[in-house]
Order: sequence, then C-alpha cells, then structure tokens
Amino acid sequence: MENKNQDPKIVAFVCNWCTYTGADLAGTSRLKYQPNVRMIKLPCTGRIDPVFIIKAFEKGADGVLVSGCHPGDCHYNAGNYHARRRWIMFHKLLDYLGIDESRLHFSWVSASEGKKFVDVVNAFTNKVKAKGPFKKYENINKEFVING
Amino acid sequence: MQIGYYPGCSQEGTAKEYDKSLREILKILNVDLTEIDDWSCCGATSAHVTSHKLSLALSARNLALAEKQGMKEIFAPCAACYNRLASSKTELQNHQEQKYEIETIIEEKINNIPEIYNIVNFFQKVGKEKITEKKKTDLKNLKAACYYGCLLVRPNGINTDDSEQPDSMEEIVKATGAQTVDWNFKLECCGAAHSIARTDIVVDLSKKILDDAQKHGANVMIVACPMCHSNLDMRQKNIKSKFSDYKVIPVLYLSELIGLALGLSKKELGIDTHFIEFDLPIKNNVQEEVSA
Amino acid sequence: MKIGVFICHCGENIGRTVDCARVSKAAGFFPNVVHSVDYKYMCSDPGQNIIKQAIKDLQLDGVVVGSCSPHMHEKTFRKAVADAGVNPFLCEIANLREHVSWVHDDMDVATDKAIDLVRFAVEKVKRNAPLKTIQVPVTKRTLVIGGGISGIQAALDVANAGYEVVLVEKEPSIGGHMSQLSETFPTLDCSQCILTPRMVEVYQHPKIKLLTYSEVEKVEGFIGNFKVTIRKKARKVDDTKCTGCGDCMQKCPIKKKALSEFDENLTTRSAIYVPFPQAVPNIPVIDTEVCTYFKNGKCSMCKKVCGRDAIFFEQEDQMLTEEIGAIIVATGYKLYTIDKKPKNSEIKGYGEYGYGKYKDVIDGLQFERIASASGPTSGEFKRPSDGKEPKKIVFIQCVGSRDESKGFSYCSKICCMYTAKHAMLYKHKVHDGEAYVFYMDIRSGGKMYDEFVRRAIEEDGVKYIRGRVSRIYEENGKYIVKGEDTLAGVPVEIDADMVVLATAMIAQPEASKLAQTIGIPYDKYGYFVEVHPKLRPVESSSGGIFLAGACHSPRDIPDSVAMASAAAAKAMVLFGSDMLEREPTIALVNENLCAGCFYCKKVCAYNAIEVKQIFDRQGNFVKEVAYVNSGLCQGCGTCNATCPSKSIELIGYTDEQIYAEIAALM
Amino acid sequence: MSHHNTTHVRTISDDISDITSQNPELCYQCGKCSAGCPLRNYMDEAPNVVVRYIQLGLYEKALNSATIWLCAGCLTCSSRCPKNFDLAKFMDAVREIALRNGIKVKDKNILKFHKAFLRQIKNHGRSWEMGLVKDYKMTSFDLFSDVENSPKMLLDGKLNIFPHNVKGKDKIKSIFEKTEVKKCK
Amino acid sequence: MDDIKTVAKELLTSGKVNAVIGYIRYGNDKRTKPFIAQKPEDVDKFVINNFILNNLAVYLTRKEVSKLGKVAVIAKGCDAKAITALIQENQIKKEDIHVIGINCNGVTKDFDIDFNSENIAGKCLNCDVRTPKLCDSLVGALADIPSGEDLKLKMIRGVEAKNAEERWDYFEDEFNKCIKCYACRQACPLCYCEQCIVDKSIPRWIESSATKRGNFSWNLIRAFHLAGRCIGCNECERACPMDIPLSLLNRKMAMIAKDEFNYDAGTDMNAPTLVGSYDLKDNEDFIE
Repeated sequence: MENKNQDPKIVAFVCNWCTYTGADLAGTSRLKYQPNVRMIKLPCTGRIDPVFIIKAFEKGADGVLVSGCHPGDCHYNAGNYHARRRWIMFHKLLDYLGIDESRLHFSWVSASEGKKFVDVVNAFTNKVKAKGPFKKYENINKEFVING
Repeated sequence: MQIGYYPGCSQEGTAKEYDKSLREILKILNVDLTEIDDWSCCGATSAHVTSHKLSLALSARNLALAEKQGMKEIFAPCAACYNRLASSKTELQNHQEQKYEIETIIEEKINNIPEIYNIVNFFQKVGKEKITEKKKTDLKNLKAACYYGCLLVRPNGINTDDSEQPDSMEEIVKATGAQTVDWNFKLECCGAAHSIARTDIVVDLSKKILDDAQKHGANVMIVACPMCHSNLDMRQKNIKSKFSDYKVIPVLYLSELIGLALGLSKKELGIDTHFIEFDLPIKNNVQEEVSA
Repeated sequence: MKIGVFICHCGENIGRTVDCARVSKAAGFFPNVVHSVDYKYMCSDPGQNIIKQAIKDLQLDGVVVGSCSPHMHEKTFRKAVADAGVNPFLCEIANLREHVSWVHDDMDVATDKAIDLVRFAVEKVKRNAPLKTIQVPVTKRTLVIGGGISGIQAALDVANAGYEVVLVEKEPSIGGHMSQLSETFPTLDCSQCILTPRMVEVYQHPKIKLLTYSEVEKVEGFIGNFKVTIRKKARKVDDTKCTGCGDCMQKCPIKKKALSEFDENLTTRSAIYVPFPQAVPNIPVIDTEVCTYFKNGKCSMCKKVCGRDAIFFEQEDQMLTEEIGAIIVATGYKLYTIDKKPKNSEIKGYGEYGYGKYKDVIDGLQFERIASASGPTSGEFKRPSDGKEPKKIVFIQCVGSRDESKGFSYCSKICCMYTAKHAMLYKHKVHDGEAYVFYMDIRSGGKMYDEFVRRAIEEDGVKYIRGRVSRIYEENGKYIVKGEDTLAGVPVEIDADMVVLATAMIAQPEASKLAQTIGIPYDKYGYFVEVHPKLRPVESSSGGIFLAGACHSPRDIPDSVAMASAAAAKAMVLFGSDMLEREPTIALVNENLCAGCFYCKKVCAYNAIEVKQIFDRQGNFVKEVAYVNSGLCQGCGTCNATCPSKSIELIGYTDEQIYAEIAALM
Repeated sequence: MSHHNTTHVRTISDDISDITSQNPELCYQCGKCSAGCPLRNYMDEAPNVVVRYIQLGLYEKALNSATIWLCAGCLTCSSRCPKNFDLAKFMDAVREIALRNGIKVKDKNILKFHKAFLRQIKNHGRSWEMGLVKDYKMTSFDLFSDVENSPKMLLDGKLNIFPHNVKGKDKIKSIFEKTEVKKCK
Repeated sequence: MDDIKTVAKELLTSGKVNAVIGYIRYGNDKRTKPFIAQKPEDVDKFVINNFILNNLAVYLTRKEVSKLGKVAVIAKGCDAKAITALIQENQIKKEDIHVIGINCNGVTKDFDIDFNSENIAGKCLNCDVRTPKLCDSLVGALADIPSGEDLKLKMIRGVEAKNAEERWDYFEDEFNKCIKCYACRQACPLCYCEQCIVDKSIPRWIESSATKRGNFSWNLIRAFHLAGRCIGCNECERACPMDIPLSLLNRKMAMIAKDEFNYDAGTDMNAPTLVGSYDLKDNEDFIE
C-alpha cells in the first residue's frame, strides 16, 4: 500500500479542532495511509488564507488539501462558513485560470472521522499521483522575465 | 400571448371536445396557440409502468421538439400528459447522466426545456379576469365540484398549488361565475388507465368520487383530464346499471365550463358528445339582451 | 535563537517505525538548532529533566519536542520549558506518533516524514514570540434565559448554592409548557401541583432577580465577564404598585377578542390579563394589540377600577444591563403547529390531515388543556366543535417528527409517552370511549416508561395500530381516519369524533436569533449545540454558556431537570476560582497599515473587533482602524485571512510563521 | 453505486436503485402509502409490503404480486411519503424488472392493455384508440366489454377510423427499440 | 449641459460642499480629465459627454480629497456603484459626500476615438444603471445609445470553452506581459489599502518584481481580492499599458458572484458584503 516515493508533494491546511484531531484519531486507531501529505495546523479553517494555497503551489506542491470542521461544528461558530464562502470564489477562480481543479481538494473531516481522514488522504494522493507533478508551476518558477 | 400547444393523443380522439372547446374559447380570449409540429405521444401511463427510459424518451422527444421550434412555454391541457412532461423535465434537469443517455436515444439535444403549463396554470397565465370580463352567461346556479385527479398537482413541488388542499382550479371556476363546493375527494384516484382492463375497479372508485361530490351539493363536476373525464362520464352508465338508485351528474372539462360562461353553445363546445345527457341550470344573458 | 530538539521514542510507539536517532541527527543540522537528542520517554520526569537541563546548560531559547500529538502533551512540555525559565510559547511540538509512526509502516518513509515535521516545527518556533497567558476575573453571577421548568431548576440550584441569579422570561409569567400540562407521565401526578411551589420559590428567593416579560437583547464580553442587556417590555402595569387583585381583568370590556395563549387558543382572554391564575408574578399585562385604549384611546376601564393606580399606559420598554459570569440557556421548545400552512416557512404542513380546517383535530398541548382540571372544560372531555363528549378518539404519533418531507427527520422523543398518557387519561374518564393510537415505533426508554405504555394497552384497553395515517376527512360529523395496520397488513378506517396529533417538538422560532445574539452554535433545526456530545453535553462551545432542557434537543421533564442541574453545577465550577486563565492566541492590528474596511469586524463571531479612531498629534482625526478587544477574541484567525492587506494578525499563527512552514515543506 | 470492498453481486435492489435513483432502504415501513392507496382494497399485498420484500431480498414475492400491476400511478403515496420516497416510481421499476425477468403477470389484461397501447405509439407515434381497442380485444379475448359505447363514439367522431402517423415515425420506432424492456434471455 | 453647472454651482455657493469633482475638456473634444472645482466659477469648465471615462470615485479615498471636507462628485451609474461599495466598506460616509448622478449615455473605450457602436465601451452595452442608483441630484437626460457586440463576454465564453491547460497557457501569456506598474491598482476605486499585499515584505506572499510567477500570483490575488467587490467600471483594464484583458478576470468573478450568491457588487450600501458574510446554505458541492 505504501508509497516509498515522496512524490507527489501534498500540503494540507487543516484546522486544529476537527481535521487535525481526526488525523490524531486515525493514528490512535492505527489506520494506515499514504505518507505524502504534510500538514500545517491552523486554529480554524477561517484562518486559511488563499495566499497560503498559492504559495504552496508556487513552492512546488503537486496538490493542496484543505480541511476543517463540518458546517455547524466550527469551534469558533462560523469560521468555516466564512472559509467556505471564500473557497467558493477561490476554487472557481483557480479553475478559470487553468489550475487543474483536481489538485486542490476541500473536505470536512470531524474529530471523530479518523476513517474519513484516511480515505480523503488516500484518494487525494492517488488522484494527484495520477496527474503527475505540477509541471506548469514548476516551469513558471524557473523563469525570470523582464518585459520591454 | 403566444404559447406552444401540446394537445396529446386524446384530444384527437376520445377527448375531441376538450380540444374543440379550448380552441373556441381561446379565440374569444385572444390567445394564440402554436401546436408543436409533429408532436408524438408522451408515453402516458403505459410507458412509465413498463419502461422508465421509454417513458422519459417519449416525453423528451416532445420537449426537444418544442425547444427546437423556439418555444419558451408549452401548454398541455391533458393532466396526464402534463404530469409526464413535467416529471420528465424535472428528471432530465436533475440527472445529467440520464439526460445524456436520453439525448442519444432520441438523437436530439436538450438545453432549455420550456416552461410547462397545465390547464389551471394556463388560465392563471391568461388571467382569470379576462374570463370574467367576457362572461356572457350566468352560471351562478352551477355548483361545481372541482376534480383535480391524481396528476394535476402531484407530486409535491411540481406545481405551485398545494398538493393536498389545492384551490387554484376553484379560483378559475369562480371567475366564470359558477359556485364551487368544498368536498373530500378532489384528489382521489378514479382508477385511471385501468378503465378498460379493470372496469370493475374504475366503476367503484368513480362512484365514490361522484357520490361525495353530490353529497356536498355539487350539480356539476369539473375535470382537467381526458382520462378522468372518460372514467367519470362514460362509466356513470356502468355505475347506473350496477346501482339503480344512483343519480347521474354532468362532467365538464374546465374549458367547456369557461365556454359556457363565454356564451358558447353546448354544440359549439362539443358537450353533446358526452355520454351523460343533461340540462344545466343556466341562463344565457346574450339572448336576454337581444330580446330586451 | 538557540533551539533544542528533543525526540521521544514513546517507548516503542514512535521508535518502532521512526528511526529516532536519525531524526535527531538530521535535526542537528537545521539552522539554529544547537542541541538535538532522542530519549525513550520525553514526557517522563527524567525526560522533562533532559529538556530542562539542556535549556540551562546551553541557554536555549527555543524548544521543539518530537513526540505524541500536541493535544496530548503540549501542556506538559510547555510547563517543563517554563520551569526552566523559557517562555512556554517558545516550545513547539512535532506530532511524530499520531501523524507518523502509528499511520505508516515503512521505516524510511516514516523517518523522512518525521524529519520534515521536525523541520517545520523548528521553522515555526524561530518565529514564535514569547507570550503571556491572559488572566481574567470572574463575576459570580448567573443569567438564566427561560423560565420553564429547566430555567426554574437551574436558577434555584445556583441560587441555593449562594450565588446571585438573574432569571429572564419572555412571557408574562414563568412556568413554561409544564404549567399547561394536566398530569405527567409515568406517575400521573398533577403537573401544576408539583410546579407551582417551585415557581413561588423562585419568586421569593433572595438571590434570584426575576425579570418576566423580558428578553435578552445583547450579550457582550466573555466567560466570567459578560455584560448582558435585557429589554424589560412594557407591561403597561406598574409592578411596584399592583397587588394582583384582578379587578382590572374582570372589568375589562374586551373579553373575547384575544385567544388565550395558555389555553392554546381554545378559549379567549381579556386585553389586560395574567396568562393563568397561578401565574408568577401575579401581575397582569396589557395586550396593546387588542386593547381599545391603545387602538383609539377610548376605554380606560382598568385604570378607573384599579385601587392602586397601577395602570400605566405610558410605560415604555426599559433596558437593563447586568454583569454576569455564566449564562444558562433554557429557552425550551415550541410545538409544530398544524393550524395552517405556515407562510414563508420550510414546513410544508399536513394538508392531508386538514391543516387545522377541522376543529376537532387538535394537537397534544390542546389535549392537555382539555384534560386539565384548570382547563377550558374543567377537565371534562368535550370536543371543541360542539362540546360533545367524544366517544372515539384517534391519536396519531410522529406528526412532523421523523418526517423529512413535511417536518423534521428527528424523533421528538416525548410523544410516545404523552400519547399513552393522553389515551389513558381519556379512558379513565370516558369508560365506554374508544382510543386508538397510530404509531410507528414505541420509544419508551426510561424508568417505568415502557411499563406505563404497556399499562395503557393491557389494562386500559387502548388500541395501538402500527402505521402512519394517510388522510383525515370529515363525513357526517365524524372524522374518517384512513390508516393501515402494517402488522396485520390490512387497511384500517376509523370514524372518530376527535383526532389528536402528537406534533413534533421544534426549536423556538427565534432560537437562531438568540444563538447569534449570545454567540453559540445551533444546528439546522435551530437547537443549540453542545461542545461534545458525550463528555461535555451541557456546555456550549462558547466558554461560560451552558445549555439546559428542550432548547438543546427534544426531552421530557426529568431529563430537562437533570440537564438544568448539570448546567447549574457547571456554572458553579466556574465560580470556584476568582481568576480565569486564557491562551494568548489573539489577533492584533497593525494600525499603520489598517485601512479601516472592517472586513475583520464582519467576520468576527465574537464581536471582538471594535472601531478605533486615530488622531494625529494635533488632535485631528486621521482615520478609523480596527481594534481587537483581547478579552473577547477567541483566536480563530478568520479576520487575519480575510484582511486583504494583512494588517491584522493572529498571534501564534502569524503569516510569517505559516509562510515559514510552507517554505520549509518544499 | 459504491459498496463494500468485497465483490458485490448485483441484486434486483441495485437495479431498482439505478432506475429510480433512490435507495429502497429509505423506506422505514410506516405504511402511510398503503393507508392512502386508492387501490389498496384490490391488491394482494400492501404497497409497503412490496417494498419490504425488496428490502429483504424476497424478490420473487415482490415481482409476482398483483399489487405492482394494480398500482395506477396516482402518486398519492409519493406525495405523502415522510421519507420523500417516490413509491410510484419504485413500482414502475419493479414492473420493469418483472417484465425483464419474464414473470407471469397476475392481472394479465392490465399488461395486455399497456402493450396494446404502446404498439399503437410504436407504429404511429400517437395513440389510435380504434387500433388500441382492436388490438387489446384480440389479445385479451375480452371481446364484449364496452361494445355499447363504441357506436356513440364513432358517431361523435371520437374513434378515428384511420390512425394519424407522425412524420418522425421511424424515430419513434427507434426510440422504442432502444428502450423497450425485453425479457432477458 | 447647464444642468450640471447649475447644480454644481449651487452646491458650492450655498456652501453645502467645499469642492466638486468633475470632468473638464482636455486637449481635444474627445478627451476629458478629472478636475476638482473649489470655486463656483471653476464649474463653468465642467463637461459631460461620451468621453468622461475616469471613475471619479477613486479620488474619494485620497487623503488630499478627504481633507477638503464635504465634496460632491459627478458619477456615472458605474461610478456610483463604486461609491456604494466604498460606503459599504466604511471608506467614506454617505453624509460626507454629495453624489451628482448623471443620466449616462455611454462612454467610449478610450479617448480620441469616435463614439459609435464600434467604440462604445463594453460595460455600457448591457448597462443596468444608466441612471445611477445612488445619487443626491441627477442631471442630464437619457438618449438612445449605440448597440454593439459584447466582445469581452465573447472572450470569457471563449476562455471557458478551453480546457484547463489551454486556459493556463492563455493566462500565463497574458500575465507575462505584466510589468508590475500597478496602474490597475491605481485606477481602481476599490484598491484603497494603505499597503497592498504585494508590497508586504514580511512575509513576501507575492513577488513584487515582474517575474513570471510573481505576475501570475499578483493577477490571481488581485482578482480574488476584488471578488464580490469589483463593480465593473473597467478602469483597470483601460489603465493597463500592456493591454492585459483584466476584465476577463474581474467580470468572470462578478458572474460567479451572481451565479452563486445572486450578488451584485455596489448595488446596496446596506447589504452585507459578499466575503464577510455567509449563508448556511452556501453551495458546498465541491467539498467532500
């Protein structure tokens, strides 16, 4: 099951109360999943700024996973609702600009959904793996242009 | 006002008078109908009870034709056709995959399915005040039991009217000057397509409906569906032969009632082709005016 | 910065799949890391001592521990670091157990990931700032919202422990739905007989400030330090003068205009009224909607007859503010109404049951009033339409409950019991009467509950039919109820004289508004949400706000009372100390950069953003900027993400820290 | 449809889910459908019992019931179902599967009527009552019912002697060929 | 034309405002420039024609203007939307300004060209605010305006029809032209931040130099920061010296806002902003 290769590179932005704890539960339950995801813990999905996602892609991430509390479960009442509204606009913008939608995945994973966390990570890892490295961004990274 | 017209097969056969009366009154009300060119059967009950896809495809063909002919809204007077078309519309809109499959079957593309009106929606759109304006005959002695049947307001949400206590047909009927009665079996089933194969059932069910309407004071039934009409009208003979004390009651299409209000004769409206022969307690004002 | 890295083996839990020595060695090469070790149990005393010793020996000013989840031992390690003289917030945890060793099998892969995680933590700690926990005092006063049985119980418990309570009830009297009930299951003791003494106790309690006919308007502040604004609605009666003699009500010429809320619209009441004779306080209210004086200024009969000159037409709503430490929300429920199809509501209503078209198709609370000795029929069974004694009653359960089409998908929990009680009460009084109950499942979990239902069936002869009713219609003065007995598989038709619908318990229509006012979450039905369904069932996720009774979910009297006492206990736990400690994770505004668009204010769920005006040295107004009230901010960071110019930052999770983590990933 | 990791053998229940886009397990057997069904008294099984058979995997019992053929599709059940389960659609699907499996229909004439009706449409594009009556009577041997009604209808011009053929007749035939439910071999 | 002058003069002479921001002719007949009139006689130079291209709302948040105290501003319907949005976002207070709305008969794409169906600005084609929604006085009369083809919408549809890779290539090429002159930001009435995120150095989220990646991210984030806020005056695109079709981004975002939330920016100063509010029923089909 396990993928020895460190590719693809996947960054996850998760909230402390639900998804991070859900990942803890996956651990406590000894569920196995692919090791490509690197998680950055934030207090709330409301804290996840779209620039984080852009930066992750710029730095060469092949996929970005965003996850937090289900609607209604937010530890801070409404952070995830605000986040959701931003994401609606943001993911449509990225899609329009030609960033493959399948490289950015949003999910709700609660503190009790260790299994779902594993499923989400595995499915997303496989999806990104199938897509291959995010060449477009890698190429754009290397060039420096001066316009006349 | 121009609206696409989907008559449905019955309008050409057993329900010729429905079609005839509609065309007559729409002349008076200045509404143009454009028949969908080369429309075909919606599949009716027989299609959906045997093959879901067939039923969808047959309805979809007509919707696609209407769209292709530039129609934004279509009117299906037969409640059963209306229900088939409207249900198919909902299904095609909500299930993309199904839509693609049906598109390949019918070899037509479906993009913007027209708005579909049943006869009540249609007259709401035409404006019931138009009927009141052009009213010539006094129908106040008519006590109408509006019979919606199964398919006019069901399922829930297909229509703006309530699927349990509808009153939209009453609104139109009141505009003709007739009275309406409150009764219990507005939505009860008459047995529908079992008419020929299981006449026994249809006789029982229709009798229940007709009895209840009369018990609540009705002297005329108003229907919006050729199937209901044929069951309630034609089957009264069977009821009468089974229950000798049964009293018959005239069954009119909503369009025929409106026609009467607008001063058209029974013959002009095709009412003379009904099985139940009857006289209605109505007066024609026009004649009075002429004699006065 | 000098950083020490400490890798824990957690016995074999981490060590089995992560090569801890390799991790520690790799970490030693990270910039700023001056010390790096691994050890069997970092959380043990010797383990903690290793950290403390290293801090002292090497003058470390940053610590990264690679161990179990921060949710497990972050506090432990921060304390150890603090003990050694370093600010505890300069300690970060890399989660090598839950997120690495327990979820991966391959040692190389796991070790590589562990090294990555330690690197992020090192990058983050470099940018951490020394912080101080926030200390706040506690106001030892409780606000109870809602004066039903839950609110009464909670208020009495807290007050009897010696703490002050403010009890707010929106109706003119406390008592709630329980005061309307006839008897209670499963004991069949009289509801009012057990409730009214408690109502009086509340009224007379020296520690309870009772505010009826009042509503919570605004809640500011935070746990231990709420400032609550309460609207005391104008009764138009001076409560300091009124003696509750009732002369005004008797003389009020308007007797039939208003339907009695207490009698569930089965009777009428005067324009000046107390909801019911045992009302607490026994002070009337003028219903300005129907009172002739307020319509055209003509009548003032009540004013004339009042011997105490207590009628006060000009009285206006009053705003009171209260300093509060804990809030107990006990706003109760409403009954799904079948009166008519509710306009602009998602509730579709039951057209097939007649939408309240039929007078003798009533709901459970109406039945309670009919059955009650103090009710409109003095407890005799008479049907509303013609006052005749019903000889056949059909009870229908799950009307609006477990019905996602026309109601709600949840079970209202109490209907099985009260329907059995209703049928029983009826059979006890009308011996030759027939009672039928249509049910889907009988849910009678509870002490002596199932026995009670069985008694109704076995001893009192109530006929239970398993199936939902499809339709009710009137025929010859009878109500034809069409059902199906799904056990026998036969259709059932009953010609009943009366039908009682056990309609769903639903959240108060204004619950979501109240939730937003006080800042607690609510579910899609409008019920308030607890912070943890198992272990913290009476706490809301907002600190210091507790839940009691049916405002949380459908529940019966014993459950509500138990929950109220639990909420009271939680409030008293809070009052056990004089000061509270809070994490310093709060937002901070860069006033130079802030352009004052206040998007931060819009997204703040805690009203923690205030408007601050900036003046130059000459005192000229320059601009408006956002200002964070550190007492209110809970540290979610939504403001930070929303701010287009990043002029507001969340301490502990700054842009700089997160940037460093992202950069370290690749 | 996704199922457990183990290989899943397709069942009739899955077919129904696919045709109707709804899971038969949604039904919690409250019986409101049966309570309101206008044809309940003529049925051998209550409608909710037919659903129960499918839920339990007792497919034979469901497919052989007369109930599925007596359902008139009046939608009373569907519009009142507390679970928003479209039972009328479910019945359509069960019938379809019964046909596919070549189940002997209890109330034969009902099916014969439907088949006769569909043959008119397949051949002409629209229903032709005269042909329908002829066809039905020939297949059902129900020769003498309604003979008293026909002359009046003929006189009123309601029974057309010749069918109307739509222009897209061939297309309709092809629709039928692509969608008609045939008995599985 | 007297109308605007009368109104402006009255406002100045009566002391209701201290300045009126309007347009004066500049160079030739087919060119105007913004002008701040502080004396009644200044007003005589004001013109209103099909060449009043600038969105004057941009000046309302400038320190130099806010110092003047209460000012009046001439606003086309689109400009008035910007003012509405600025009020919504607390940048100006309604009571501090007087909006002189004009019944707008369309403007050209740029200066120095004839006003005709070919040159009419795209935003004017399906304009729903030819009479501004927000105004304290209203001048001018509506006349028929030329109709033309909505080329930008066609371009958006064209981009939508491409696959993801083609879209990326398209935008990468367009953004490669960017020289990071920030004329777009300067022209935008809603770019009022004290410090733009692109200028923030700790941390440096967006590279400020004209690198390919910096260009891409800058244009992306600018579109996002304007999502639900851009009122479609299209001044950014006109200002862009490299002819990057910025409206393809901003207008697309406005279309998404309309589709998803039925939200139109700048139509109601009391409405909650798109970002900054939420609905329990917001679409979450894309969230697992």
